Amino acid sequence: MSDNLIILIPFFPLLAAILIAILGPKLLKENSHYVTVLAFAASFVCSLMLFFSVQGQVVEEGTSFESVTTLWTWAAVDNAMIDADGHSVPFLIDVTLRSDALTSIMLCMVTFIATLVAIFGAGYMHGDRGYWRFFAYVSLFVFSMTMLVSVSNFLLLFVFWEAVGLCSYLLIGFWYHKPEASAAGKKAFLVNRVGDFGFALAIFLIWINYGTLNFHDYVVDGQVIIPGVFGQMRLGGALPYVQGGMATAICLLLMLGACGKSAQFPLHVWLPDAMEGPTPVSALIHAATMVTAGVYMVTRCTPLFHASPDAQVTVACIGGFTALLAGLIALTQHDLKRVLAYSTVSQLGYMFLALGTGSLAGIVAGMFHLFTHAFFKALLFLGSGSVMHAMGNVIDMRRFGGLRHLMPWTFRTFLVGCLALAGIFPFAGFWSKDAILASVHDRAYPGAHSHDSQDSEHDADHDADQDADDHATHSVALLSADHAGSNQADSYTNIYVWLYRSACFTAFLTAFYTFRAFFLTFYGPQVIPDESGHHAHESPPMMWIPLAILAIFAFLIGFVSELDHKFAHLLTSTPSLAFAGMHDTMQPGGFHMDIAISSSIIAVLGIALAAFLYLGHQREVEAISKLKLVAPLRALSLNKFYLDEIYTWAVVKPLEFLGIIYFWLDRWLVDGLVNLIGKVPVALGSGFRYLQTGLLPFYSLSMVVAMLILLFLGQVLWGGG
Amino acid sequence: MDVSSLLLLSIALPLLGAIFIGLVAPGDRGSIRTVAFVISLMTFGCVVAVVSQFPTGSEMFATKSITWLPASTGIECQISVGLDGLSLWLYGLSGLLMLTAILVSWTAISERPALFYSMLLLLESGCLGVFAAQDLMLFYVFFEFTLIPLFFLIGIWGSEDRRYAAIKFFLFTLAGSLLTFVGLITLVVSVYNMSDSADRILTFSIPKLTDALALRPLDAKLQIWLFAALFAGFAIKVPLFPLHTWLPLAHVQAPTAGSVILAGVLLKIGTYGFLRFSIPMLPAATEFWTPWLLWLSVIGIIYGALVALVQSDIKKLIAYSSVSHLGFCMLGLFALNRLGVQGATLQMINHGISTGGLFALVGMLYERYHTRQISSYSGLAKKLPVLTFFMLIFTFSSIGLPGMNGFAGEIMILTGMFQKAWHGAEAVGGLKIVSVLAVSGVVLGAWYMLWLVQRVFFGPLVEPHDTHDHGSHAVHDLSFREIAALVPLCIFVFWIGLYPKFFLDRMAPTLDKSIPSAVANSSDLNESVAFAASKDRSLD
Amino acid sequence: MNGCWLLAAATDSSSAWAELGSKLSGTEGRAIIGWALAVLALWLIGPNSSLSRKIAGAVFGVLGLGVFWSFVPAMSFLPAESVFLLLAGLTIFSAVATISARSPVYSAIWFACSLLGTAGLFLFQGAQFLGIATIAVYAGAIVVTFLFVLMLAQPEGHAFFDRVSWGKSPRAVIPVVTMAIVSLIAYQFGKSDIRNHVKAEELVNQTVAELAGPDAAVRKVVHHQDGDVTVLEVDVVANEEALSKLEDSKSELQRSIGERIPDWSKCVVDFHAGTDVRTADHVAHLGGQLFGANLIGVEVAGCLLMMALVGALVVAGLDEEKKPGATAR
Amino acid sequence: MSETALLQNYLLVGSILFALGLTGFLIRRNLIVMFLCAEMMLQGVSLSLIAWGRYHNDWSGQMLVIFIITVAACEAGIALALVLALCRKSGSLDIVNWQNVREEGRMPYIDQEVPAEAMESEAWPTLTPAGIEPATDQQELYRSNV
Repeated sequence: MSDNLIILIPFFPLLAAILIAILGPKLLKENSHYVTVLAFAASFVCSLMLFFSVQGQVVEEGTSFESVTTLWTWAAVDNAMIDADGHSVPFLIDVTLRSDALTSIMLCMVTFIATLVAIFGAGYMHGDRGYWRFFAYVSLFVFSMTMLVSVSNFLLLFVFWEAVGLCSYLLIGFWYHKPEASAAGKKAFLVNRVGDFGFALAIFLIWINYGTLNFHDYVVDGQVIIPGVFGQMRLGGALPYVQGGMATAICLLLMLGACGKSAQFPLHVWLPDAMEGPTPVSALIHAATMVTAGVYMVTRCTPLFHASPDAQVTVACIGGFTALLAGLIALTQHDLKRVLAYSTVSQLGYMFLALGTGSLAGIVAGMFHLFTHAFFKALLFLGSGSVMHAMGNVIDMRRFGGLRHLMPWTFRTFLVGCLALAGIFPFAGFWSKDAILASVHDRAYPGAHSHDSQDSEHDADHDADQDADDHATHSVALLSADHAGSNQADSYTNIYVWLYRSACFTAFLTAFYTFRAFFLTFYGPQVIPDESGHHAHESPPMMWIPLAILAIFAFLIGFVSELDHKFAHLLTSTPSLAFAGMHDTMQPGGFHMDIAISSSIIAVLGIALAAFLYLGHQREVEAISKLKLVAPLRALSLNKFYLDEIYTWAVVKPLEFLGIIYFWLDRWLVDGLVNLIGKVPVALGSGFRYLQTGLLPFYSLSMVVAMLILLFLGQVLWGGG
Repeated sequence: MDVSSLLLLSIALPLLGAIFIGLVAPGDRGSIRTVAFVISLMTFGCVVAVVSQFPTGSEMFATKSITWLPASTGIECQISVGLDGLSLWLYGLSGLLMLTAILVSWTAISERPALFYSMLLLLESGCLGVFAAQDLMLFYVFFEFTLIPLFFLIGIWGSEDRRYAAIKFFLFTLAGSLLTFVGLITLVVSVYNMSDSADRILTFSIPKLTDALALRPLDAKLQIWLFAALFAGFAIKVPLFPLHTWLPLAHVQAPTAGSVILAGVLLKIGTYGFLRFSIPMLPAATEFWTPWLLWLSVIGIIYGALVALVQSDIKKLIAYSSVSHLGFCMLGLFALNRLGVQGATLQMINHGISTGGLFALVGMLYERYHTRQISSYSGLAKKLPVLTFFMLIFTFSSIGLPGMNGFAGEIMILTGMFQKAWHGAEAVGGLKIVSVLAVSGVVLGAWYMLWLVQRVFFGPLVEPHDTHDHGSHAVHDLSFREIAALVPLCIFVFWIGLYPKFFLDRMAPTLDKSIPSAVANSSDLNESVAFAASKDRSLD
Repeated sequence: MNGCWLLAAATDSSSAWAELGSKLSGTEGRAIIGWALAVLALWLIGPNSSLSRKIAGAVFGVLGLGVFWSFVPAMSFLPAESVFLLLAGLTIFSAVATISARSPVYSAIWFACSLLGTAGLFLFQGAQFLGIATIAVYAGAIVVTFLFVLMLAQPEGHAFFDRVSWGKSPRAVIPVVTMAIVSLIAYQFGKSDIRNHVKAEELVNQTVAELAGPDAAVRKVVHHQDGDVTVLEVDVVANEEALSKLEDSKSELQRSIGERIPDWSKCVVDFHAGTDVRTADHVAHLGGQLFGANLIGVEVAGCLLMMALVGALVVAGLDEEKKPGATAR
Repeated sequence: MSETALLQNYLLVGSILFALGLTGFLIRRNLIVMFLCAEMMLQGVSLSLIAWGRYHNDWSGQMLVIFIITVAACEAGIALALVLALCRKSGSLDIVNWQNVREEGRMPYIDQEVPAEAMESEAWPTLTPAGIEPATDQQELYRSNV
């Protein structure tokens, strides 16, 4: 039953996309959103059914469950390669879909948020010339995303990886007449392409080392012909995973692909510019679904990452650093959507940090944060969308304010979103961020968890203004507690310690900039930009109802999933998470009261600071920003650490310059050489021209001389007679 | 009418048509171009009939040979034609692209249409002939024959300095092909001398030569020289890095139909030559030359992409992009394993389709605005949405977006290359760099194509200045004819993208035969055969 | 005192001289010397040189001729030799005079003399008809026409171009080139192979003369190397019994040749009956040949003459608008 | 007297004649003298031909000489007609006048040293060219009868 479900889920959006594409311009025009919403709802229902059937399966079998259905063989080259132990291995790519816990969770999340965004989009995009085009692209996107999470082959993962990139290119550049939009679209696609470059390299290396690109085992009447990369045989330990340098190389290249897609440190520059696209797009693609593809891929490849610890550390470092960097940049942004964009980058950094810990608890926490983050970030983006809708497409926070009375529903739902993002107690963000902090903490201080009771004294209040060394005292107290011999007493713990500290500081930053944006938008004197014209009022119900639903989920989802670790229990049943190696790592589920308290305190501090600075008249803000010490930092953060300029200067300009040189070289050297060869005969010809003197005796003399030379040669060479 | 005579008919038809149009058919442009179109349709019909009846297998199909030199002369040189896995799809591609070429030049050509269409049909018969020829001499005749019509096409109907381009194109290719001719003749003669059997005859038939050389290869030193001679002619046709300067010039000056066929088919003759002659017949030389050629093709990829980045003329940009794409084909060819070679052959077809389409589109743009400068265009999507739609499809197909044809070829080539560089016996350091650089070509490819699309089609609408005054015929979107020219190509773009197995199965047996050395010399082939055999049962 | 010094110098340098001499005496040496002398002669004799230089040139010319003549074996029969020398001398002297004569008229006349010499040589060779024909046709008709045309186009007074040649360097280069032809041919004669042949022929003539006496005459002797054996074919015009005598004396002849000529140690002689060009009724034979084998040639020559005639008329242009006269400006 | 010796003598004389003719043809600038030297070269060749004819006991030598003579005759006829035409056109018999067929970039040949006019140049009686009625005046006629 579950296999034809898995086919239906991507089929509906594809059908919708094709229908709209064909009928859109002429027939559907205004009401093409019905097709999309219907399709998304249908696929959401199917994914729910799949979710419950998978959950049922998991309860029964207890360990891991996956079912694979093959549609058709994409390409088959038999005995394409002779692998290590002499077998000739075929290059066999089947279009196969798999349904297991991880896929079903992702599918539910994607389809649910897509449906809400589609509804919101119908209202938001009302009256736009390319209305049908928008819904065609969104349906195409959801089709690619659903296929991406459910496909069971690295190559096809790469295929839909780029298909999703294509849809984001089309959607970012939706208003193509705006040069910035099309430039942003191009930038997004190219940066993703750089990521895909790494991903492609990883795929080739996997093909060489594992002889196959399938996740699952290729089973023919019971006998495993080709063991998949995450097939039962390999997970069960029958076949070893590649270790050492090659494993690290593969994982780092996979990480490069993930960075490209999930906008992590080196390749995050495209996400803030992607805000040029329509806001529902930002909500769906650049907050909830596409950017999470990287996290999904890293989770799927946990066995590979497990095989090389130093790759995991790199993932954690990249995640931590990106979170910190994005947090710092978001502090001073004055464009609401850009603030949210940087917050997304930061939260994704959190997820990668969690995955980087390498423990089962970390991975589950990462995925849990992904799950909850999708809801409240979508909520925040849609909220900003409705603000933009009301403010006549103005999103610059300096040009409007005090909208709490004007847009009550947006105000309330936006507040819920901010609270969830900041990680305040009952809201979803609290549970998932707490889980991440806990996993990082356990990874940083392996033995600390067992002495739960002693940590109570360190919840003393401390002022956020003090810089990081304050945290040092806090951690020293923890260090003093003796560490039981942790099983991974390796050298990375001090890195994780620093990562844990930066995570806490980032949590503080998150709370601060979220509520800074919140207060700037909704509090203070009511200012309405003149572009908004007549309709500066609450957005129609079709737009704020999805906001309400999302708000409810943002409020409840954390608590419900955390109840008796339902989420963790289901997720660990994914094959690639349920292999031997993972059992001895930190198990999920331990609720750390001390971490929870400290993170809540940090969050409250952040909010208080934001309130202090931004509520009422913001004299203090100007004062601080003028300070000698703060001004350069502020400029640095405002200009996104000049990363864009650095990239342009370091990569784009040199390549273009190289192109110019090559072109010059091509024109003068290579072409010049060819023309030179062309000129040689001409030169020779003109040389002989001057032999024609016009004098009869000269000609006869030359004749005689030539004859003599021949005679002489005859005489000398052949001896004459 | 059995298949082989159909094959022969498909080659002869355009020839006769050309003569008919060129000399006999009176009447204005309208009737001439319809006649030409009907002839090319009939040829395409024959081509499809032949291709559809191709049984998957490695031996020659639809072979027919008419004795040209009587046996008494002791030379076996016949007009023998036949198709096998390798030449099947290229043969089909030539038929297909001719339809596009004729449709595209419907309104573009005004002076001397009769001569134009006869030249085009001659070109088609040349292209079909080259791929169908199974006799060395016949192959060389067609190999040269394709040059002449294109020379006139570029020379007469080209744009501003067409003569220089035509002459350069002709001389450049001719010089190379003469060297190749020397190489081919020495090949034939050395095979004749080598065989000590009593009834040895000087045979030109390619299958016999290949089998003879497979049995007893020539000595290494001679092979290396022969390979060099063949390399000269074929490398110029495939524009391999140092010998590519004629291509951008020829493309920029050629009329649209000329560019479509030149990019679509003529460039493939070079790679086809390598795969038909150099690799199977000269294994030792291939081993010797492979590192050089791999480096040259990678340089071609990166160089082509980077130079394309700074072009100001659309056609030149696309021309340099085909230098880059064919660098990929050569890379695949000289990866010398099944994946690489099949990927390369598939990539030849993909490149033909996508670049053919791109040139057709640029032609249509040129027909409307009469300028190829990128700087004079912007935001055309608003005014020409259908053209932009097709442009996007072909751009994404050419940069190898998954789900379209470019991706299938590129992935197989790169996997093959990686396999050669990182895995197995000759995992040499240098080759590793080559394989990584090649993958970066994919990124550069996306960069310049998207830059082109964004610069020309998106952003605020700016039309070239001189189009406003002659408001006589306002610039309108693609007409039905133009769409009809592009749709068949789109069908193939998605067909190969979504289901390349259909094409690979028909190619695989022949290509495996042509690179036996690559797989054979790997360890204990027999053991793997057993393993594979058990699997064959499962696969089909 | 200086005498003995001279003697000492002479003795110790004599070896150098001897060595030089021996080297020069070789065929190459002689050819080069002859060549050099001839070139010097011609260089001096040019149309623009004064009389004294011409005389000097003549002297060198004679010396060069002497050297060249040393290549050629003298004919055994003295009177014939002297007649031949006389005729050859006449021809060559008048040829040189033709070139160096300043006025064209003198050149033409000197050319006529050389034709006479040539005719003599023809006769000496036994080609009576040709000798006469040369005198009649060549000297008589052609050279006279030349004079006739000269008079027509006669330059009043000596044209400077007759006196001046092409300036310094061509005058030097041209003789070098032309005389090279002669020295190359002379060099051929110096080859040992040909000299052996002449000796062998002398022997054959002697034996034939001794044995067959008057009624056998050697017409042609040809030799060719067949492996290490040299085969000598002799064409003899003789009756049967003379032939038979010759046959049986062949071995003895071969022995004598063997020891006389070192490198023809193994030699085989065979006699053939040969035709004879120098028969009495020479002109009858010539006519037979002319109208027998070469009939077509003769007819074609006839047409050629007719065409040349018409051509000459057309070119010379008899039509009226070209005023005759007024050529002598 | 050995045939070969005779042959060699003749060949030597023939080659000398040929060489002298060639030298004359190259050195002299007067059209007619050049043509004379050409004839002389022909003579040198016919000498050799005759010698070979006799040596090989063959008539073809003599045949060829006959043809040489006929050709020489034709040649003389036409060549002299041409020379006349050239002379009429260029005013003098000098070959240097006929050098404008040279490559246009090339410098013409100009005589550097022009020798002084020889003092003792005999004054040839200027015969009235053939074909012109001499101007006769009565007084002249009268004297001739005396």
